[in-house]
Amino acid sequence: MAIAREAEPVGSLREVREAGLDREDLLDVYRNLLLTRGVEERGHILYRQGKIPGSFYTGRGNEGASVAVATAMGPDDVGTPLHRDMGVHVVRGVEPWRIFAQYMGRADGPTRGRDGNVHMADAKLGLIAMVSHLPAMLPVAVGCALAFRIRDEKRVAIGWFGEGASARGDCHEAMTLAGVRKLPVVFVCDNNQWAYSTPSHLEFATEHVADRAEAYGFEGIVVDGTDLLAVYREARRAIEKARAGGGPTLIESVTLRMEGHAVHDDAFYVPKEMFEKWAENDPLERFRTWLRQNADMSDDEEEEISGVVKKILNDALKRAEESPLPDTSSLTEGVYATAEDLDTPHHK
Amino acid sequence: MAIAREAEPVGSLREVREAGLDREDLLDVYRNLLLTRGVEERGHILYRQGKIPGSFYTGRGNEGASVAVATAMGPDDVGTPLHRDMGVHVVRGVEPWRIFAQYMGRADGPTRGRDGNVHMADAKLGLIAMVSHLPAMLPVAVGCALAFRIRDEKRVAIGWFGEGASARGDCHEAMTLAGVRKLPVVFVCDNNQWAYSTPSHLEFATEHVADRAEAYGFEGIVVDGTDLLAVYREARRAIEKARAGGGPTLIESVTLRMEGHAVHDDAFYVPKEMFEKWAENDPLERFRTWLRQNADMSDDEEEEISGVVKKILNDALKRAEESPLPDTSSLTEGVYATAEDLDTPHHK
Amino acid sequence: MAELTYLQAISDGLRTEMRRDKRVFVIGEDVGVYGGAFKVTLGFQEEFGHWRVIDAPLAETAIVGACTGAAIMGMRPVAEMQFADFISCAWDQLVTVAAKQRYRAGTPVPITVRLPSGGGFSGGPFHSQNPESSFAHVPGLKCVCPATPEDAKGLLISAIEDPNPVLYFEHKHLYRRIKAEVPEERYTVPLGKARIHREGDDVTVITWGAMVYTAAEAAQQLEGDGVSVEIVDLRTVMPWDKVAVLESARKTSKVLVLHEDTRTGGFGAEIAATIGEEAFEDLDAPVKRIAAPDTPVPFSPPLEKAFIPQVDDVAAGLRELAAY
Amino acid sequence: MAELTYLQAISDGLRTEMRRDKRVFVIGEDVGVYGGAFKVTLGFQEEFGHWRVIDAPLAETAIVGACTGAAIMGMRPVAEMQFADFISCAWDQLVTVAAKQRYRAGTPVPITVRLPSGGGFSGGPFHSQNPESSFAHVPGLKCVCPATPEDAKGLLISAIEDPNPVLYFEHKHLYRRIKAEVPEERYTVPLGKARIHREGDDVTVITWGAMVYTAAEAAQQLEGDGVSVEIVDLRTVMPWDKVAVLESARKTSKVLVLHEDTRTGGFGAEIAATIGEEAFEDLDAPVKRIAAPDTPVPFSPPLEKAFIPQVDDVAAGLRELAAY
Ligand SMILES: Cc1ncc(C[n+]2csc(CCOP(=O)(O)OP(=O)(O)O)c2C)c(N)n1
Ligand SMILES: Cc1ncc(C[n+]2csc(CCOP(=O)(O)OP(=O)(O)O)c2C)c(N)n1
Ligand SMILES: [Mg+2]
Ligand SMILES: [Mg+2]
Repeated sequence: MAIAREAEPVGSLREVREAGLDREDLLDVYRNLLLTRGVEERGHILYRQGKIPGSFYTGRGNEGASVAVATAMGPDDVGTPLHRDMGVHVVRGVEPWRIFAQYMGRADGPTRGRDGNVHMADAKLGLIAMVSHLPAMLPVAVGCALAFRIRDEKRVAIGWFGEGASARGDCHEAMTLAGVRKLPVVFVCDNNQWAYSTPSHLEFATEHVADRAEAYGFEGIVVDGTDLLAVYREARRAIEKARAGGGPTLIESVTLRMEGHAVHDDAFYVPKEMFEKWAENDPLERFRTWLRQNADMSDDEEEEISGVVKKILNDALKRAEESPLPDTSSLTEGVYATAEDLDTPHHK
Repeated sequence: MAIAREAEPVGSLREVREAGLDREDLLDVYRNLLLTRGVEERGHILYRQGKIPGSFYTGRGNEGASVAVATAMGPDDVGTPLHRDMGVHVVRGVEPWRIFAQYMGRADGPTRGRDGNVHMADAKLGLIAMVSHLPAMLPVAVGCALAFRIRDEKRVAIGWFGEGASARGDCHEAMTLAGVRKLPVVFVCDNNQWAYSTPSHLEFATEHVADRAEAYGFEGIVVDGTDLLAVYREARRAIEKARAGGGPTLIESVTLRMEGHAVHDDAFYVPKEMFEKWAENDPLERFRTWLRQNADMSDDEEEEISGVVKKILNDALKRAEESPLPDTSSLTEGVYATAEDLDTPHHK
Repeated sequence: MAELTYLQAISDGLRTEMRRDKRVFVIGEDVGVYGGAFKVTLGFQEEFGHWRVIDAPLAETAIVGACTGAAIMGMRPVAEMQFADFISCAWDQLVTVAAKQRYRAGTPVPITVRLPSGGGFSGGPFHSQNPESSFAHVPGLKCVCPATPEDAKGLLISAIEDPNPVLYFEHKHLYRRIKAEVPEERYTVPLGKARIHREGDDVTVITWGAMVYTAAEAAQQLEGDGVSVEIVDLRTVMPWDKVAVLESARKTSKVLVLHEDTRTGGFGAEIAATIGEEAFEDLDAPVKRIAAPDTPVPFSPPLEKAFIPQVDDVAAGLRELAAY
Repeated sequence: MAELTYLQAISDGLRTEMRRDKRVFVIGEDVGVYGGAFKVTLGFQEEFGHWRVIDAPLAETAIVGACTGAAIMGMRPVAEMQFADFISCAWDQLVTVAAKQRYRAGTPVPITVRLPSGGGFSGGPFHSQNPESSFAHVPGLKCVCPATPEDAKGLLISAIEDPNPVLYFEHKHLYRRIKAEVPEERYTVPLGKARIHREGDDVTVITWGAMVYTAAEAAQQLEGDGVSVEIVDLRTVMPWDKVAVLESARKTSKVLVLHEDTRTGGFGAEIAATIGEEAFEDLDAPVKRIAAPDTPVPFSPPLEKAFIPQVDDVAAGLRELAAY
């Protein structure tokens, strides 16, 4: 018996309009969705070409949910996206060439080659770079919300986490603090059913992670993470609730991690039928079909968007490959911040 | 709305017999209860006499609950009692003189003067010494249960924690692991309504800590911690359930911390009426009255037991004061264990 | 100037900064209604309200992590650990998130964590530790260890103002024992600059925190022997003032490094190793370390006394060096 | 004898001990079905069942804390961290509970924590660290850092057998790169005994883990210059073999301490300080340290290469010492 509310799928264009997206917005969302998948697919190719050092992770299957939540955020809202949330970076406006530069350890990546993978963020866009340690960014997201509360600003923080990482103490402490102080934060659980090779029933003993929300004094919602519009609606609702002083919400977005944990992992432990079943619910395909059926997206429109995305990606790859590797003379710079560093948009 | 089950008070002698205690046992329980309070009252005097270095903590108000849970434990069960659980040490058979020696930092205390207060335990009696860091002993208790499960032993581990400490990650991780593996562990929350000066509503956002149990896949029970027999019944039930393979239970025993956090704290922040109200439910007085009304405890019996307890305490104080301070030559001994140290009852 | 205890100077520094800068807020267990376990923030909630003096849940990871988030949003959080020992529960947030964010992502994390630390009153293994060495090893963190009331105030203001995560170790044994004149106005004491607590010519003691006073008493003893002892109070362990240390080492050619934390792998090793490496030709004796032995901090008074370096231990070490 | 990689030797040691001693069990993230992130426990769950090879929740505090409890109940738990870096999430359980329980309460805590550590493959700031120095400072913990397949097996068995909490740092960069003959039977290599990796007369290198090979290549280079380098592989950083180190220091009179962890407050400082203190009269040059600079471990190959001490850096350091 789930304690959390199970969200309905989204139906008509009208419903979506009510939730705040007009047709133009929807085509933008589609573009971001394509771009998100494209960035990761191209990244994968780069990896196979030996151009990406270290390992390589993607959020395949989670593109819709990550794009949806980011689309629901307000311009001054902030968030701490994780390794399956490329869509958040894309929607907030990180330039794809900088993501490729990041992947390849180049000087123009957001971390200037100091960190790899999706361990990056552009603070100017309201994002905070994740650390590997999961889910250590949740207390940080709660701290952002605390700052908003102290200053009485109508801003919201979003903290992402995986269903596996929900087992860690950081998750509990973050939700506890957010709950007792009714802070404007939305917790988004990317429940892709596997934590590396570990299935959910070894990570938590309830049916849903969102069933826990009540234990922290706020609402839990389970939503189909392949249904972009349903995720958008729930995220929007939760964000506006938080903005209005209604406190935190825990949204659990259920998907399947459609690839291995990282590029080296063939996911032999995931039953084949599971992949087959979830492949039928590809979030991109699902949203595309919805747009054609409900928003009359035409062949021309579709082609134009794909064309634009392809061009962005091609240009981005080229520009990223032109970015130099970091100069070793920079190695020891900036371990400590200087007073001038505080002159960022957030610190004002 | 509480999700946890609220336990009924205990009524008749017959009911108690069914729960496993005969009249003899009940008089023993009374003796242990008197002894528990006596140890702490005498400790308090010692402190005021300047004989106890550092600080001094008591579990006033929690004597009944701690005695009850320990009484419900089987001889091979183990536990990690905390700073309000003196009753556990007393019931398991720690000699009071050693407790006084511990308080005073003498060589014959269970920690030989290396630690103070209730930071002690006798491993031979199935207890593990607490650390200050709360609730770091919960994962340890779960580990005991894990060992029992691996070896297929019908033993149970009890992990105590305060309602304040329930906010920490250790609590969450311990319960998560116990829940997914259905380990034979009983979590006992001493909810005395204050964590130092912090009231519960700033520690957790539900009505009861036990409301969280469901989030970990097991049952939560709220019991009046001043009702020794009700706590006993619930603890017994939970322990036997765990022993039978039924997995963990979270018992929340509600009391009021009847003194300051420690001896230096006058608890000005606790409303006076709260103390007055809870003083009416003193667990010792309540159990004594019950014994007189339901088990025909006579004046003679009562006097005899008080006499025995008084003598134990007097002798204990004397013996403890005779115990020497530790020799400084022992300072650096035993930071590391030797192979022989593993020759303890538990390690066999 | 008013005479303040070390503890009052800390309160004063914190209050000064909170009055001056609305971005500064305090969060910790029992810091509000109760005024903190040691009453450093007594009366603060009345003055600044309960959103700037926040009674946190018993959750150190949440406290430090939330400070990090709030700092990135432009606040200047000051977290209080009830005892320094409990910072172990926020270790990951400090070393993984706060310490590395600037280097990796360019995001500064200006947080201050106040840590009542040190022994000397039978606090036992979990209320007496001096964990500064562990943090000083982590690139990205700063560690401040004031010894005097004046430094306590000035260094706290610097810590809050500093754009990095700063651990501010306040020694509990100095709280009420040490009193001195402290300027009433706002002032800062720079991080990374040592202070010559006492000038001398024959032997140098490098130390910080409560041990400054132990060293001073020992130096007094040595005066009788005609040995002149210089005491360098590091004030901040990270960054540490290598220049001042090497200068004094070169002047006296004999150095004792003294700290209350345990010996092996303690920060004294870094100082001794650096002196050995950079002032090798100037040394007339081996750099000697005096520190607590490698055990947990014991509770019982005689054990604790044997554990914490005492004046006589230091005096003996100084004599040995003087005679070398 | 069979030729095994360093990684296979670890598996072999663990399997050997699990076959011999029913009390030994393994717990960690993905150690069961998946065989661990590095496949050290591949096939273990089939052989030992899922109650002796336990796929844990993503919860390092629970993993280490549960090991402590199980150990006190007589088991011999072996925890695997997926990467050494994640041990920061169990810091409190190790330093507060496991490390101090024997001293305080007389209760031994015989647990082993396996920590795949070290850099060299663009793992970035959170998959490359060498956190042994932090733990070596905590009384009550032991730290093992094998360099060879033979030691990897023998030291792992010793760690499991040891009645104390032992952190076993296995260097990921050696996993598949280093192969050697390893005895098939069970054997132990004692904790606390260094190994002379290479004998020499002119300069000593004290090091451990992957740096042993870096030192060896540098020593090779120095042969051309007619400088004979002795390499002491510490094998265990805590306890560390002071006797062997001082002996070699006295023999060559010139010492280089080398480690992959960052410099300031790294364990090299302890070694250098001790040599400076106890072999002062025997030294013909300052004890030199070479270590990573004080930054997080950078991801991009050129930065990482500049971060991790390289053969040429070590050779240059050795030349400098030889010429002193
Ligand atoms: C504290 C911590 N321990 C271990 C890891 C190693 N690790 C990386 S991802 C992962 C699985 C995460 O699962 P989940 O939270 O479900 O996120 P997903 O990768 O499935 O999106 C693990 C164990 C980590 N990153 N952090
Ligand atoms: C991790 C940690 N942080 C802070 C403390 C300091 N401290 C000691 S007791 C206490 C309050 C504990 O409250 P609760 O868990 O309700 O137990 P109670 O003392 O009320 O029985 C605090 C904050 C501690 N012991 N451990
Ligand atoms: Mg997952
Ligand atoms: Mg309480």
